[in-house]
Amino acid sequence: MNGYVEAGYLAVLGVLAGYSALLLGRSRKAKKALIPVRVKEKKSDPGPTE
Amino acid sequence: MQSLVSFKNVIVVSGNFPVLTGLDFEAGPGEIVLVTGRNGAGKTSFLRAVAGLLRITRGSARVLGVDIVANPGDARHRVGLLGHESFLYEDLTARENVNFVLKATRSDPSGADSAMASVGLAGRLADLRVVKMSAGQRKKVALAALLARNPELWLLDEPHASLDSWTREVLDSTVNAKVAAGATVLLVSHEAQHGSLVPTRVVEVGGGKIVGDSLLSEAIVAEETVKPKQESGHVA
Amino acid sequence: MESNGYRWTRKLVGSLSLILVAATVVLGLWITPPDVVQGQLVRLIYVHPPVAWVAYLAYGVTSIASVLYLWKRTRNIKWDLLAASSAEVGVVFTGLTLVTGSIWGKPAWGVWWTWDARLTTTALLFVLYLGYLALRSVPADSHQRAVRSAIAGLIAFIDVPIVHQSVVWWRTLHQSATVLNPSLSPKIHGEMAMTLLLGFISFTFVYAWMLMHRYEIASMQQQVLDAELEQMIQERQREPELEFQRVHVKDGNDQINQPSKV
Amino acid sequence: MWRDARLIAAKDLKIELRTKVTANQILPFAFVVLIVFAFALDTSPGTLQKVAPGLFWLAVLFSSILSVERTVAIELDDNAGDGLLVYGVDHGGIFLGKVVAVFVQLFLLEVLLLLGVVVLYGSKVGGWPLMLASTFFATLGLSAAGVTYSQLASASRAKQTLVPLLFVPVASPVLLAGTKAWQDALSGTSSIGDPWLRLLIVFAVVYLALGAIFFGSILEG
Repeated sequence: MNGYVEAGYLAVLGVLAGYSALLLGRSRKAKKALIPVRVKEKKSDPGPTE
Repeated sequence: MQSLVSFKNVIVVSGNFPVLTGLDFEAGPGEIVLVTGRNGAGKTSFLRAVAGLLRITRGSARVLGVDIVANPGDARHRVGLLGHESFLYEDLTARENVNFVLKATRSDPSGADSAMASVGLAGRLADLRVVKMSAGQRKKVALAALLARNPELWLLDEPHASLDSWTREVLDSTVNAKVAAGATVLLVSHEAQHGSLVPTRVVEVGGGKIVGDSLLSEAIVAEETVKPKQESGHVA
Repeated sequence: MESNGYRWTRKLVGSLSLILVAATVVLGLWITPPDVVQGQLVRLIYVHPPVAWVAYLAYGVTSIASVLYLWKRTRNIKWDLLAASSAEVGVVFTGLTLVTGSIWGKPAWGVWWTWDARLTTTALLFVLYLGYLALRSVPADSHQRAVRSAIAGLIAFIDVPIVHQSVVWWRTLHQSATVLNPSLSPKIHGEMAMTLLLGFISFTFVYAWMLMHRYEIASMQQQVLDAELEQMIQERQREPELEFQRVHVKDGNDQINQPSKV
Repeated sequence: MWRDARLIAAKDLKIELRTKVTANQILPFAFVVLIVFAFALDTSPGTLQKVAPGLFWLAVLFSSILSVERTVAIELDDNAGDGLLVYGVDHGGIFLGKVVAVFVQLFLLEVLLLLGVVVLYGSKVGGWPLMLASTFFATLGLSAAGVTYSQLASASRAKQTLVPLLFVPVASPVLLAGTKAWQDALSGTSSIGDPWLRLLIVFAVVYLALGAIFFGSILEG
């Protein structure tokens, strides 16, 4: 094609993929931070098996 | 007894820190309540919450019959707070500040001169800009504004700090007269002597809630025994 | 934590958007024919307008959520989290709108940037919402921040038509059409129109997935904050007790007793 | 509300008369901006005259940032803003009073700045009705939006940097419309029916309304 089209698609897909990856990473971090909270809330429960 | 201040399980979170953590408090007309407690216990926050300057996060709170959780602004103008900050404009003179307060509260503007004279702000001092004043003089200006406003509920946070003994006496006798007429006073003080302002009741604040509450005769006994009363001695 | 149904929906939306975007790319880059006037360049139409649409959609969602937070009857911290999440995704898409517009503009107009009304409005929009996110990122009381950012979000959105109108007039009232400004909208039909529609749908799905994910993160962070606050309240309630013990263990130690913030 | 607005405006203006922050700091700053613009551009008379309206409004925009930050700062000393809440001053009244005080200061600044433009850039002034009307509404709009945003950012420690970022994009239509209205006035192509004037009026009305509605929530939040 002409270079511009590829660049446009690459920019869109690249940025969206990058942002998605960022979201997944932040999600993992947030989940980790939430674990102690959960454990506390479910003190009466048997809790995680690990 | 009619309640002028009624706090039930009040939690106040300010700047993501819980300053009050479930505070219960009742006060009726004619009471002078001495609020004691260590630094950071929540005494000033308690007074600011009563004044309607801190948002009540949880619990119920009524001041002068107004639900200040729903309508925080509706009781404020009837409450007088004399605290660490004096709400003064530094570039206005003492007289201008007092006049501004009277206009803002829609009070009788004629009271300004007598209120200022009663705390010794007369002549040249009355026309001095606040920025040039000492801490004690600033407090006098704030006090004059308060006297002229004539609130129904007085919240005095370390009122005697940096005031000379003569002005202390003016403050005390004025407040005593208001109390006799049915006003209520919450007084935070670290000093053992409160001048002629004689508390009828002592509450101790600790960890953002009331941990001790006793009428004066009991309070003297309580002060001698160091033990803070935990969840007991509650006169609600 | 959001329910299992929520997470399941999010995963479904995520998978769908992957498939849809892949289809859009394949159709847009290889299947559809080049345009008579614009040639290969027309292929950018399958991404640029949809991305711009999502940006506006995102800010619309932010504004609605802001109103719902400001209105006392519907006030809930969730609206604040939703507004923030949507604004962040919106900024990403606005950035993409600017980049793709610029990439399209270079071969079409011969320059990377032209003071076209839409492009200029979008650039201002980008800055407006960067400001909104900056206001949010300042540490503050969560209720106070929610109220203030809701107002900022709403005012920014109301400002958009005024900004747009002024820029449109700026470009049209006083300058004759000497500016190189051929329309970016070629005549489209048939499979091109279908692909464009697909583009709109697929990027909307991408937005939905990102919003759900971002919201879930915000929600989890809020739960941690809430739990920390509960713990701080409990710790503070125990202060007098601890104080009492300390006084009896070591008399006369009179330091300020503030609990450490977790 | 009007009574409270008058009270606040009078108080703010009295403080300005005492401290002369606008007169001694903001006004000279605006003149410096005019001068450095000439450095940045070509000083040949044609160029400067052509861009004079734009430079004028840019200088006003920069000055208005300082002005609205100042009006909020007045209430932060000694927590005077809390005092206003304690006294039960109407929220809308506080907003309007602040807007009026900022408006008066900015308007006087603009008059002096216009003299500066005439002297420094050799601009010829004309088309008074449109010029006056557009200046009035542009200044009103800047004051209303500026006071709102300045108060929005007031609780944060980063306020000095946050206000320009929030306020300038929002105020960009005023910059544009003010410039164009002045160009029309100077060239005599349009008078009071100028579309740019209409835009300035819309902007001023919208931001006065938004500020009056939301200022209370900003103060109480």
